[in-house]
Amino acid sequence: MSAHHHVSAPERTRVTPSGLAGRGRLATLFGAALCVLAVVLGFVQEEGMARLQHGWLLAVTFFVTLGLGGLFFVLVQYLVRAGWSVVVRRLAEHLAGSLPLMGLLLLPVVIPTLFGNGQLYHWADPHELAESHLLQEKAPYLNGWFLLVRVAIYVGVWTLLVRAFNRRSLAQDDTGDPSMTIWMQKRAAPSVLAFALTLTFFAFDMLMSLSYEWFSTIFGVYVFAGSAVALFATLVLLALRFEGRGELRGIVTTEHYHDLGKLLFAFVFFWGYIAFSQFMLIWYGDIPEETVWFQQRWVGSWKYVSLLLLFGHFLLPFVGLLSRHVKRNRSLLASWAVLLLLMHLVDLYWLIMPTLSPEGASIGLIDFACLSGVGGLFLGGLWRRIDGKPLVPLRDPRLGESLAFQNL
Amino acid sequence: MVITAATEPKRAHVAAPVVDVLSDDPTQRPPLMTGENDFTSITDDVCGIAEREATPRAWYIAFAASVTGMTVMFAMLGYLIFNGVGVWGNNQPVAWGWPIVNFVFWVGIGHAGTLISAILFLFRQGWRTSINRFAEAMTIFAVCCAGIFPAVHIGRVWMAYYLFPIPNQMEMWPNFRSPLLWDVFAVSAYALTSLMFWYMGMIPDLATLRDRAKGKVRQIAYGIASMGWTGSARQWHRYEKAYLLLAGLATPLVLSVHSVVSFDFAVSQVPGWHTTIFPPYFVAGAIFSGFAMVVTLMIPARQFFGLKHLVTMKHLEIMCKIILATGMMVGYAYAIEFFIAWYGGNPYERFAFINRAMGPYAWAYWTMATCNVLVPQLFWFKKLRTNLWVMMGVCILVNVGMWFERFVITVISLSRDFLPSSWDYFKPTAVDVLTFAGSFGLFFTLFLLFCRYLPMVAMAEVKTVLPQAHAGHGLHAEEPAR
Amino acid sequence: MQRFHFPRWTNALVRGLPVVAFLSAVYLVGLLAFGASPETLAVGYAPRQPIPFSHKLHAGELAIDCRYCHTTVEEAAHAAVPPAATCMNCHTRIKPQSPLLRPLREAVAKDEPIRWTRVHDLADYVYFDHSAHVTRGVSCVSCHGRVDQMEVVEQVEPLSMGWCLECHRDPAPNVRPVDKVFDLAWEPQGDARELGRRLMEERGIAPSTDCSTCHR
Amino acid sequence: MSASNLHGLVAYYADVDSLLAAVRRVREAGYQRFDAHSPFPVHGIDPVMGIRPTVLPWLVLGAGLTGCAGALLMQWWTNGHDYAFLISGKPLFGLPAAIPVTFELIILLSAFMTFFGMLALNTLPLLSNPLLRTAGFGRVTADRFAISIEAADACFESHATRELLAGTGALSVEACESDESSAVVPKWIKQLTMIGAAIALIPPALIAMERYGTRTTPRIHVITDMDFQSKAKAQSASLLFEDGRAMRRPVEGTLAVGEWIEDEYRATGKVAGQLGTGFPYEIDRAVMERGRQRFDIYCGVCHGLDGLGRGPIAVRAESLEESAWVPPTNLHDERLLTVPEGHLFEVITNGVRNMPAYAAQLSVDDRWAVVAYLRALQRSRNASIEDVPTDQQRNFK
Repeated sequence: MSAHHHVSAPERTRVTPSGLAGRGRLATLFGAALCVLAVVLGFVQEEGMARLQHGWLLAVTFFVTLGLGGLFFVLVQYLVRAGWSVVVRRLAEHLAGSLPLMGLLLLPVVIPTLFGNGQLYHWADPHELAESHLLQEKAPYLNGWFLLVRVAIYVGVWTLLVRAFNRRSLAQDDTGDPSMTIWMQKRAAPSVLAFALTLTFFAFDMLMSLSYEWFSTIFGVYVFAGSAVALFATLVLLALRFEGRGELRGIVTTEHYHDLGKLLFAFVFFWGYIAFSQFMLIWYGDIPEETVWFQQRWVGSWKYVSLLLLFGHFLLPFVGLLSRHVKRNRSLLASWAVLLLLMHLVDLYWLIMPTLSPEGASIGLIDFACLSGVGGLFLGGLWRRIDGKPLVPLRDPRLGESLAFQNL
Repeated sequence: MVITAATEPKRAHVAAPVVDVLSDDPTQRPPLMTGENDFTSITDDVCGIAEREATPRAWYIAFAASVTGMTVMFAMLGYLIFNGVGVWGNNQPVAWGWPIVNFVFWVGIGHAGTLISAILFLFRQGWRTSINRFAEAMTIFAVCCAGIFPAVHIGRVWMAYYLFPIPNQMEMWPNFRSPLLWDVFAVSAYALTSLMFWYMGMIPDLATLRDRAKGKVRQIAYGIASMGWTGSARQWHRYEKAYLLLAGLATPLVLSVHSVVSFDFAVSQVPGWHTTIFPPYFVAGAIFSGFAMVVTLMIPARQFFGLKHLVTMKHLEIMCKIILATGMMVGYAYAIEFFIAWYGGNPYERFAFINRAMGPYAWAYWTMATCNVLVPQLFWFKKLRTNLWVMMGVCILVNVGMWFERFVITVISLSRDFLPSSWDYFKPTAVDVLTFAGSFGLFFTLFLLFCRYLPMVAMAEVKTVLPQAHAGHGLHAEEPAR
Repeated sequence: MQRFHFPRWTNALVRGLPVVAFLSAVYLVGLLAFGASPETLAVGYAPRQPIPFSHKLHAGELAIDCRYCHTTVEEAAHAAVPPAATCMNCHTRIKPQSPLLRPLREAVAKDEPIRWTRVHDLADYVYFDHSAHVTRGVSCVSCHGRVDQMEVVEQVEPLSMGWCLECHRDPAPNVRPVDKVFDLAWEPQGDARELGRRLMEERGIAPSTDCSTCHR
Repeated sequence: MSASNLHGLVAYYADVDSLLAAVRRVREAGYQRFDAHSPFPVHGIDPVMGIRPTVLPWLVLGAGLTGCAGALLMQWWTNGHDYAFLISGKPLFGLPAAIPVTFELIILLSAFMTFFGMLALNTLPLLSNPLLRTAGFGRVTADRFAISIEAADACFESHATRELLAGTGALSVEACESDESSAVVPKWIKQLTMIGAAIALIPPALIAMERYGTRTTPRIHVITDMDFQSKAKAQSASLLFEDGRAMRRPVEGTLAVGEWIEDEYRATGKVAGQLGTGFPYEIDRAVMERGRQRFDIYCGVCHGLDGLGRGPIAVRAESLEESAWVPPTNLHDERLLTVPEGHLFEVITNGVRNMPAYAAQLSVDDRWAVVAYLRALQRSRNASIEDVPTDQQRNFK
């Protein structure tokens, strides 16, 4: 309804960041070096290979879920024809743009399974297969080659989607052709479907199958909820970053932060709802093959990680983000975003690491090396993608609506 | 004693540009309503329905049919209460038969109203204003129908107070660890909150009816119901804050209600019931069936009461899209359930799902899958989702499918319990069938009364989405409405 | 037509409505609690019997032990009402012609039971076992009151589920030495609860509060 | 129209813009007690009117916290404390299972507070309002906008205010007259209330009569088929059998499992048809205690606890001067000291002369226990110091 307030489109040069490419290259180099360091440490340290694989999976999944969050955001904005979000959509597009590379980085954990290395995925261990009747039942699905095919499909689908949407969005900056938007609106619905299926099975394959005896139908939704929280937290932080640099100053306003904050709040609640559903039903059903998974996460210091998630990922941010005042205050919102991004990492850590150190939570040097290594590659890619392209979809037909957006 | 300071300006009738409400053109937002609407016309159009002097014959015919159905239901309930639950088909091993199926079915239908009122409100979806009153009313009537089944399922309805923590001679308390008790709290909280939400939304419109009422009875009735509302800015201020708060409260509530309903099944260890995706899957299914019901009722209602310019094809199309989306979610849950049943490796779980698709109830399962997953696929095509007949057909089938979904979950899993010697094939009795059929009578009776005497469209809210409602509109009067 | 306007007093009336609603709610709840409680419904039932048998005379003044007539109370769930023959142990020679005892004589002559009206009648879905209680030290008096002082037997306890549970959850005050179970006048020396607790410990009394204890 | 019955002035406007402009003017003119009226919420009017944010959200937060604490306390107290009952191995109070109800009550209480709080803050319901009597005001809920200024405002001056409003582009300005109707609740309502209150006293009075008296009719049973099930219970009546008894008499000579006693002497007190002497099994202290207890219950009433034949029944019969009464035997009679034990057993079992049989009341072993106790009782009257165990003899000397 805000179309009455006419706001002129921002100038291209003002909203196009420059000088990020160099920083991006630096980050890539730094990341690559740390990745090498991680691998070296993996070879050198005792039990290092197992930790390397776990740490690598943690790092890659963290950034893949960020990318997936970005993709989800982009798709949904087109699906529902949202107007308010146009000014932050480009940031999400760039996040999604990391998916092809991050997807490729999954290979180091997939390939070992082809050779019977069960340090990460125990189901890949031939001894395990020989001994476990349950695993033999699941072997048609849980085997290295099929996993490779599936991961290729996931990454392929993501790459296709990212390319299709990002390319058109960028092209529109030049042409202003509304048919691009129409094209994407039409394709958004089937794309969301493909997104949902790939994300679900990605979650099953890469995370749930770490404990191959365990299963939960809601698991895909759980990972999705976490990704969405991480996405909105990242969007807030990125928007603040570029507001600070100047590209988004006066474009992303308190109103947009308010809305991002609302969505962040909503998905914090959604994550809590899904996590509670999964936990409560398993707790109540009390079937050993299911409860074992939560039991593992209640052993030793894992208990505190679980509690940290309960409070840090749900209760505290829920209360903290309840107030309208917080959502409209940049620094308060940013603090919660930082916390939630961190909590998303803890969440994934909590999903992945108990198979490595069942006796209690532990962090190794390799974990840091993996995380900062993959993070360097991720950031490097991100900066280079952002560099030289307008951070605002300049000629998006709904840009005016977004610029003039007011929370009523 | 009136001083006229300025002459009343005549309504400017600018020739309305022909706009396609279904346009996908991203460069402009199609209007939410068609034709020339202003505050006066909306008031007249909506109030006109409730103020009509002579009730149309068609209304009487529909009302008579509904009351007959309702009477049949109450007769069946009386028979049931007099004779006991044995008059139903419920027995071992299917101890939860049609009553629970019907309960979940009606509660599910009752989800769309609050969703439209609350969640779409939070999402700033202006189009909801045309249909939210209608959908909220539907919610409340559906919850009324839903509440009947668990209430009579306890067999001795006069003992229903055991469900609440009321001190009693038994000196015992309800078991709060039971999901059935959670249900009691969830459904009661939902019914009460929805009722308050609905009623609060109606207060300004009831005031409109009060101020226009001709007869003394109506003046008194609407006068009491509207509580002396004067539409003052201070009242609106608190009213809007309250509306926002209620929307914020109703949103998690609506999620929780069907989640809790799903807990009834999912906390157990029955194969086919104990699965973690049940809460969101049930919620999606509830929205799915609720929207289908709204569309089913809306199509004839807008035609019959002349509301086509307020509830446009666009409204119906959006609802069809939501039906498609939630239908896909339900289909997703079906698929994941099947996959995990295999992946989990538990032979009982595997059997439960193979039995669904290939056992004696395969007909029910495939009816469900067809109606819920295949049929809504028609809505991918814009031609079909904007065709009233297709829409009507799909929505009715969706509700058939959703009834069967509950049937599949409840009956199939129970009919094949862990002890093969007690396996049985569930057959409903005539009482089962007539009670369920009659519950539609209750639903439509309430609904027809609502259509006849209450504001069917939230006038005050619709007015807020008119361009004239915004400050500065006068300055841009020459601009086409957007 | 003149519009209808609510007169000013309606405002005052509306103010009063919450008070009236509150009072009505309190009234209704109170009425229900007062009227529907077993203390109202069940206690005080003293039906007329075919023979005006006086427990006060027999069990009180003559000090005949409860078990003289209710022979099965220690072995069975049901505390048997004596057959006519038991009455005739004495009444063949004491008051053999009393008109009050005519139903007794007729019953004996026709070999039919006397149709006593049951005073303490639990619902049929309750399974109460007398033997389980009296052999563990729960006296007759705990449930039936001072029958030895009753001219006409009357229900003095609610015998409701809550009332049963009260004792099952906390039996100590009602547990006494087994040889004092049929001594209705017995009062514990000192603290009844303390004594009960000791006896419970000695004899391992731990009453169940499972549903299936009474409902099977 | 006198100034005294002027409640205020109402000015009407055609659209939102003129309303907003007018509100601004009125406020600038210093008015406090005025309000704007519109058929829908006008956005942006709050700052113009100077409306401060409502406290409602805080009230709702309070209600929500109350709901949370109340629900948790309720569930803990009822299930975890007051009625601790283990069900399917779940903890008495487990947080996961307590969350659904807690959540629902948070929402429910918050929703109540929202709805009723909104009404209370808006002082609704307020059915009588001078504005609602004002002729033109009816359209404000449809398609008109209005400003009302109360005469009670400090700045209010009938003429000047009217001028001000007229100058704001109002379509018209209308006087709003005070409501002159009576503010006193009519007598008939009060009378009805009194009558209602009086009638309300009747049910408690009836209940009190029921509660504090005795009655000969049984309690009310709502659910007769549960309270009185169609099943046979001990000593109940039944329509199924001709004799009307639910309990069937066993066939003559029926013995329950375990009741058959092999030893003829133990079972009948006779050996080969002759009354026997001695006891069929060893008498220990427990048997003696049992015998004493049974003797006191069944024999003592006539024979007296001391066996002298002066039991309470005998005393009573004598005091009634019953002609048919035959005094009970003194059990310390010389004759009884020498009869064989089998005789005593036989008498208890089958009765003798005026004494009825006690086989129904006393089991076989109980009868032997009574015989044993009787022997001890008799002995107590004829004992010598030699009968006392040697280590205790000293106490009796």
